[in-house]
Amino acid sequence: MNGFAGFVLRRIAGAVITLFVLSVIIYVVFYVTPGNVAQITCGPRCSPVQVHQVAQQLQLDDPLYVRYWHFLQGLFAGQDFSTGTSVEHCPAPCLGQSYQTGRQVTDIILTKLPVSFSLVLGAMVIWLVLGVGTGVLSAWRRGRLSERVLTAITLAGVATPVFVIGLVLMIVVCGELQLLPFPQYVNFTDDPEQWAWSLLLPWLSLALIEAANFARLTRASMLETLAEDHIRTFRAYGVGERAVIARHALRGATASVIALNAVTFGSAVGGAVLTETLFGLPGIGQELVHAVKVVDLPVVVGMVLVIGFFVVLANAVADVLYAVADRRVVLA
Amino acid sequence: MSLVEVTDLTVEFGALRAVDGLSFSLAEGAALALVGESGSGKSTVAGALLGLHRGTGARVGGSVRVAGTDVQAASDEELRMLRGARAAMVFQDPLSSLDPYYAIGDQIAEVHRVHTRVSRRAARARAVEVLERVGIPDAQRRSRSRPHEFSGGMRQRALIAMALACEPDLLIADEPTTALDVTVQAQILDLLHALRAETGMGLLLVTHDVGVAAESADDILVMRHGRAVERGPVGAVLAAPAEAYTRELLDAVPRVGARRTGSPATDEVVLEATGVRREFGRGKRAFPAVDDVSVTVRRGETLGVVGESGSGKTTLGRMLVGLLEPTAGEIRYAGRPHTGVNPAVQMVFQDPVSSLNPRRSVGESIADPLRARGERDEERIRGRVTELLERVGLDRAHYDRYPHEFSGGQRQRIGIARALAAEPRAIVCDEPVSALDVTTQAQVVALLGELQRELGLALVFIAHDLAVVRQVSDQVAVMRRGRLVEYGPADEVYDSPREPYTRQLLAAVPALDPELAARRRAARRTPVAAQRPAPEERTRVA
Amino acid sequence: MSEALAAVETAGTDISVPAASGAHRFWRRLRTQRAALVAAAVVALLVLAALAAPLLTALEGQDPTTYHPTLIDSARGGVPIGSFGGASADHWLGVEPQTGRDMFARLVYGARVSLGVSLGATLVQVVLGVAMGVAAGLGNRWIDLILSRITDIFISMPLMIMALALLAIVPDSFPRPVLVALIISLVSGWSTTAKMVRAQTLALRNLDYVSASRLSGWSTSRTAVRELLPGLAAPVITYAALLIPQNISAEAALSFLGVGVKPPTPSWGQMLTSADVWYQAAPQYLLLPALALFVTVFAMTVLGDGVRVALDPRAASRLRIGTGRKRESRAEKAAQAPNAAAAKAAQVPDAAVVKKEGRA
Amino acid sequence: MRQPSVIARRVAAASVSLVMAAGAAACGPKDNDAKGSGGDSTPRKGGTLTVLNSEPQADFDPARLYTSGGGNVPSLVFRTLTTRNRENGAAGSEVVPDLATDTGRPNKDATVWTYTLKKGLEFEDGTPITSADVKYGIERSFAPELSGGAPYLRDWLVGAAGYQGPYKDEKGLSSIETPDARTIVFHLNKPEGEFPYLATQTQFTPVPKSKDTGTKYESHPVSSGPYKVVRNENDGEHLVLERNPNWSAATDTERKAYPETIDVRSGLDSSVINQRLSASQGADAAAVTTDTNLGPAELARVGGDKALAARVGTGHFGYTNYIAFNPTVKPFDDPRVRQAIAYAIDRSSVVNAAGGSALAEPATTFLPNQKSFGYTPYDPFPAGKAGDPAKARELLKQAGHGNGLTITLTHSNDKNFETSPEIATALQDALKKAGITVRLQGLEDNDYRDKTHSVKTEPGFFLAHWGADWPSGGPFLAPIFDGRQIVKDGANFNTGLLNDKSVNDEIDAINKLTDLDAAAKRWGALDKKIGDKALVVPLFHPVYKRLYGKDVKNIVISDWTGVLDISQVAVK
Repeated sequence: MNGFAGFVLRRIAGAVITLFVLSVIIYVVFYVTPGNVAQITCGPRCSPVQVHQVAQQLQLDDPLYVRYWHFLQGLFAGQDFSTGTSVEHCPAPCLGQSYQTGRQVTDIILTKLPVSFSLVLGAMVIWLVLGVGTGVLSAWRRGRLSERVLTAITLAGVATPVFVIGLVLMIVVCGELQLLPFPQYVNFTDDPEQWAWSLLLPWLSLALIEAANFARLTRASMLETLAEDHIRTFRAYGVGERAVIARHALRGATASVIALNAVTFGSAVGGAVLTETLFGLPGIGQELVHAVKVVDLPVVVGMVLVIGFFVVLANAVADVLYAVADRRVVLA
Repeated sequence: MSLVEVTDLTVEFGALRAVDGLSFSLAEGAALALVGESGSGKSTVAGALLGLHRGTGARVGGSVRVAGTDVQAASDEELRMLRGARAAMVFQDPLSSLDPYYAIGDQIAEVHRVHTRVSRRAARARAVEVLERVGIPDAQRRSRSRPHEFSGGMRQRALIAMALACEPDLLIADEPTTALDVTVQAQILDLLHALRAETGMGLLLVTHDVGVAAESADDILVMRHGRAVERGPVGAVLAAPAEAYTRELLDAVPRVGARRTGSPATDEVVLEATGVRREFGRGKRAFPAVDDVSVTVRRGETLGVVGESGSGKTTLGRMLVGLLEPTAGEIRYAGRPHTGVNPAVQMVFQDPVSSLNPRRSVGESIADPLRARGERDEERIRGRVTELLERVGLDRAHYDRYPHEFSGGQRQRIGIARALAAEPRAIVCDEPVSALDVTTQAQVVALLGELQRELGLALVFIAHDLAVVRQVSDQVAVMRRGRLVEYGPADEVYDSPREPYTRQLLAAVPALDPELAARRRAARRTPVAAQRPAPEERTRVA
Repeated sequence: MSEALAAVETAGTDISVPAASGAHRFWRRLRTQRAALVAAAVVALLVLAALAAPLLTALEGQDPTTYHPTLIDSARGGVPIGSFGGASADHWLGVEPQTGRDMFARLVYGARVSLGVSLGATLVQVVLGVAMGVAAGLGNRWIDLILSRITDIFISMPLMIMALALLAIVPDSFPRPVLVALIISLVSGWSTTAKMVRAQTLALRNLDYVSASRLSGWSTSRTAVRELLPGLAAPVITYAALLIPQNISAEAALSFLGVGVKPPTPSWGQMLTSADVWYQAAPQYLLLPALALFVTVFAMTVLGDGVRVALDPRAASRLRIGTGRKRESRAEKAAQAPNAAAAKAAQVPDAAVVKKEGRA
Repeated sequence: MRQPSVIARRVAAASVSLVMAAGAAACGPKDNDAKGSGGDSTPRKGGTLTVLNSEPQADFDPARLYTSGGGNVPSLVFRTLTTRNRENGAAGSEVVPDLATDTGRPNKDATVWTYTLKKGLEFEDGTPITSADVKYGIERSFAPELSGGAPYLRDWLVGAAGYQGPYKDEKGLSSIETPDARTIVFHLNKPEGEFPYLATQTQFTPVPKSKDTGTKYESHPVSSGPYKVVRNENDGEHLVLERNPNWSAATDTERKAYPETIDVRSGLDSSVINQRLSASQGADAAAVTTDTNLGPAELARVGGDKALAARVGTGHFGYTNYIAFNPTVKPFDDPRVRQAIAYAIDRSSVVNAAGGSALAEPATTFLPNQKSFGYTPYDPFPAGKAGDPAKARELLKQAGHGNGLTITLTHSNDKNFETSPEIATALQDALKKAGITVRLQGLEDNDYRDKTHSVKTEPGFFLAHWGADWPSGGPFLAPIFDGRQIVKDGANFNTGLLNDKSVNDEIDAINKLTDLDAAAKRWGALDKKIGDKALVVPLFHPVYKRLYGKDVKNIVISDWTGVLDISQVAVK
């Protein structure tokens, strides 16, 4: 499996470079964004003296490259922070300390990631079932009414922004019909059942906007496969239409569905900002948007790197899965 | 009663009438060959026998009875029972005809279980059994491989195995060997023959190749434009064709015996390859497609390059025209080493479809070399192009037409015209006729010959069809696995081949005379296990 | 975007049997699909409405910015007075809560921004994507490597964040809609397009007619322009048709984060953003833009599919039985294609896939 | 004032929220609708009160908090020397003793203030609270690590300007004396009659030096109030407070502390909060919010629903939204131009943009319309409800802009409604009638703050707002109009760059007064005097309308903070 090992190595190397460049870009971009960090941290009524003290304490007066160097040091060697009363060590990989709250970025990320994962994992199940299901049906009942309706529904998902879907869902399901309590995030570790209930609506809303892509992809690849010669072979050998669809046509679609799924997952972990915001899920996306607004550079860089990591990872995984699902393909 | 009873069959796709009032019958255990050029509707007939046109919008008229089932009247259920169980079909392209995602054994087992109520395990066992029967070595293990891990020949065997799975009374083979090399083709044809002898099933063979028909059928039915032209016992029809068209067809078939006449060969060397080697892939995965090959082409001379798929003949051709750089060795043009493309050395491609840009008028395509040379005067360009069009036997009015409006043969002529536009001294023809019907083949070959005489072109003629090569070549190079097996004057190579491989190749060429074919077959009969696929024969996956 | 998906991106157009030649063929194929034609008509109407916004509003006698305090109930949060959001002869679709601005006027002017932004963004994405993709596909290993790396970097950038940051940096004088379009297209979409084009290029460049053009003495760049680009048209157009809806919703999402186009310029995304809370009090305020958005996306998608089918010869010849004598050579082409993506390009069908930050 | 700091630190990521100060507390409804639903049934101890907020309690360190009167949730855990009077309406804007026995004993020129702690005060761990703890609490608020509080201590205490807190400077502030464990004395560098108000802020919370963990302290601050922190999940997103056994009601007459547990959920979307409160199912029946107003959309619904309307608490917080001019920028150097704009303003459409007459009251005075601020009604440039374009044109003609005028209005793109694009477009529309073309310059929030708060970059014409640090004219007028508070190299709030001796002197004079009622009257007069200069044009005072759950009883909304006071609420 030398080819595979080589592929993994190349991908890792690529990912490292990508993330490195990404961090530089973010540093530069946020270096030039307006917003006096020290003033924001200190509060608008802070006197110049005070602001200066804060700036020193956060090492904001250092030139850009020095600050970036500190960032790299923290990443590979760890860093020490003063709480005022004591000094505490932040072991490598240390992404630094939030300007706003003084918390360690790694801690923040670790508290936020489970939430984002809970959201995306659950949504994934739904969008797969909904999307692939729709895709199969519409490929099978091509041109019939049932297909049009299904397609319309999934498209409605794409067309309607999640903050609309989500809010309306909540108002109707929780407010007017009172079928569910309003979602209120609960840690899985605290109460798995409540966790699931609390995430049901977020899952639905997120899944609804993704499902259409899967439906489209499934349908397209199935139609493509149905046009292939080997389908003709099995028809010519008296294999029933159901079996042809289920065994052969659908099988042909799996490779690309898997690939799409990996990528969707990767980008949703950090990308479900609106969903998280609307449902008050303390996830990566929401925190990141907040951090950007208050120019909390360490948090932004840390989170962007984590998100970037997941995207890159997802894409690599997509390739592997793709190759596994479709043996004709060799990774290169 | 007979196995197949077709009366007054007509099949229409929209306006096109593919089959027009065709009637024939096939007795139990008999073998009938449907022969015809592309568009004669022969494959459509094959499909009709299994009712494959249902739900495709094709209109089917007349009646078709197969193994007692009235295909027209049968319910979907009855049809399914017929398909595979009593009449099985073997398709042309074994790669695309098998599901790439499942192990071959499983695919056969699946089909088997559709028709017989047996356990998964039993079906799997049956699959291995039939695979063994069709001569897949180590069937138990190989049954777990997927199609792309099989060579072309093995795949075709697998398809036949699938057909055998339910012991059908009728085997319908649609161009079963068209995609295969001659040697493999011979093996497959032998296999079909053996199976018939053994199981006594009927065979309906659909092919464009009269030779193939001669090899493996008792009766022959020549088709044209969806109608039957002539029918009768193979021997009789081939020996003394009653119809003009049949005769035409037969004359067009190139004979390995036919030597080349009146070559304008000189000894001025135009194109020369010395010890060229070309590798694909890097590091561990690198393999040589061409290895240490040296050839020379003189003015007015034709070098024929023969070899089976994967022998590296195309790679050699592309190096000669400079589309590929040799990894080692050098290409010399008129004595001077040349790298990169050179208008004086042109190429005619195999696939008439992909060799012309579908979005540009053929005139424009032909004008390319002129414009590239810096010609700006539209008048002269148009003049020259129409001149060329007419030269290759097309109409000056074709200038503004698009490729899809032309037949395969015409497109190949356009390709030639484009090559000529560059006023080349050498043209490399990569399988120029292998995608064409025999009659068209003959015309194109003739055209190339004329042009060569006129312009004293040096030609390199790459093909897998030995007969065609002999027809046109002065020198012949036989290639195998990237290396030159035998290289010399055509007559020597063909009449007294030194290398066993060359002999094997020649022996595999289908003969038009059934008796000869039978004798050859006897001679060829070697233990099935020996027919292992050559490694490079497996389709590579980048 | 993964190599795998790059392949997934590629439209169903079968590369070794090149697609439609000439507009007339394309139209003939398109005409056979009623759904696609209806969709095309709808899109045309929308674009017309957007272009003719001033005329239409003049016809109604309103404009999108004038306040009508008298038409709303200030004591009740500024909900429009009267049923159907205060729809009347003067205000065909009623007025906006809190301001009393004319809904119809805002809707048609909003179409300008939403369509403009999404079409503009799509244009940039396609141009950029094709340029990068072709370059990577034709260039040597190093060019390919570097360009692919750049593409990856853009792919792993979260759209929202870059949008927030960039909008703060870029001077206020810079026209907002253009900026929004640029951000959407730069941070998402083009990179996936590039991957797709690269895969297609790798597959296309092996075609004989490309070789032929090189043999006739044309330079690589000239060959790329004359022989490759037309071949890319099919997949690219198809993909573009899929990008447009994605871009529309991206614009909406940006508005939601307060970084969309600036008031008083209306855009559907902006209307939706401020409307979602009004779902109960003034439904039409939410439903009108939502409906507009849905119709647009729906039409665009259906049209996109239609275009794909019209450009895809195989789609036309689905399920027909043919001798397909040329398949072997095709299979080999796919096999010899330099990498997995290209190999798959020959097999894998299309799908709408762009990054999701824009919409989730 | 607290407002911007809070928003700057905690911009609700992407909600259309009408979020006001996270720390803000309640204020007495003019109409005493406080006994809305359960107000009249007698409150009992026990139960769990749920608080649904959009802004997480990110800062829970008394040093970092910027609150008015000690905040709402914080004041459940932090007791201060003095505190706000927990009563409905105007009575609620008085200062009352908390830890201290009285509101402070000044010397005659009000530069020295002395406090005595009550007996029997204990921290949650049972250790007694001493004056040293209060001193330490104040000192650590000077540490750069813990910045964020109000500027007054630094400005008023002797020798505090450059002080960097106890971490860097062991010996502490000499201007704070603790002669014994119960007495604490403050030495100010100028007379400050309103010191008792300042003593309500959380910086005056006792912090035991032994328990101080610097920046980590906020995760579990040591309670001196009726509740202690038992849970603080990711940075104030989820707080759980339980009864503090060592708090004795005997020493605390202000906080009722009926519920056993208080569960604070934050980071919620404002529209979701209001949906939950109106549905009021399950735990939400005993829920309130301390930071989320009813939006106009919800208001439209509530208006049609009697039962719902009965569960709305209305409050007024001392707060003014206004137009600010920079007279050094042309054409705003010409008072006639400023006056013309003042006349052209259409306050009704601005009010609508701010949520309608129920959520905003048109303002003509800079001071909030409450007695405690010394509110004296005046309207120097009567524009009526919808503006007086004619008068405006006339003034413009005099100023030489007869044939129209084009100006740029700077505002924040942020969606909190006070400086939002919505208000700006409303103004744009109104000024059109007076022949003034307004170009909108929307800036990202940080950019907007930097520009408007810096003397160098301050635009000529922009939207601004100001909130009360305590219900009095002092903190409302001085930072904006006191010439000596113009900050050249930092955050400046005197946007009109007014440096008028008579104004400055009057401010000093009032600050000497320790009779707050007398002071209030003179603040009102001063406000009117400044108003005539048309350096600012008041637009509106916001009104807080907030839903609470079915089972919530004993609603107290003081004029000090404008929202219901958690310390008074009962759920049984």
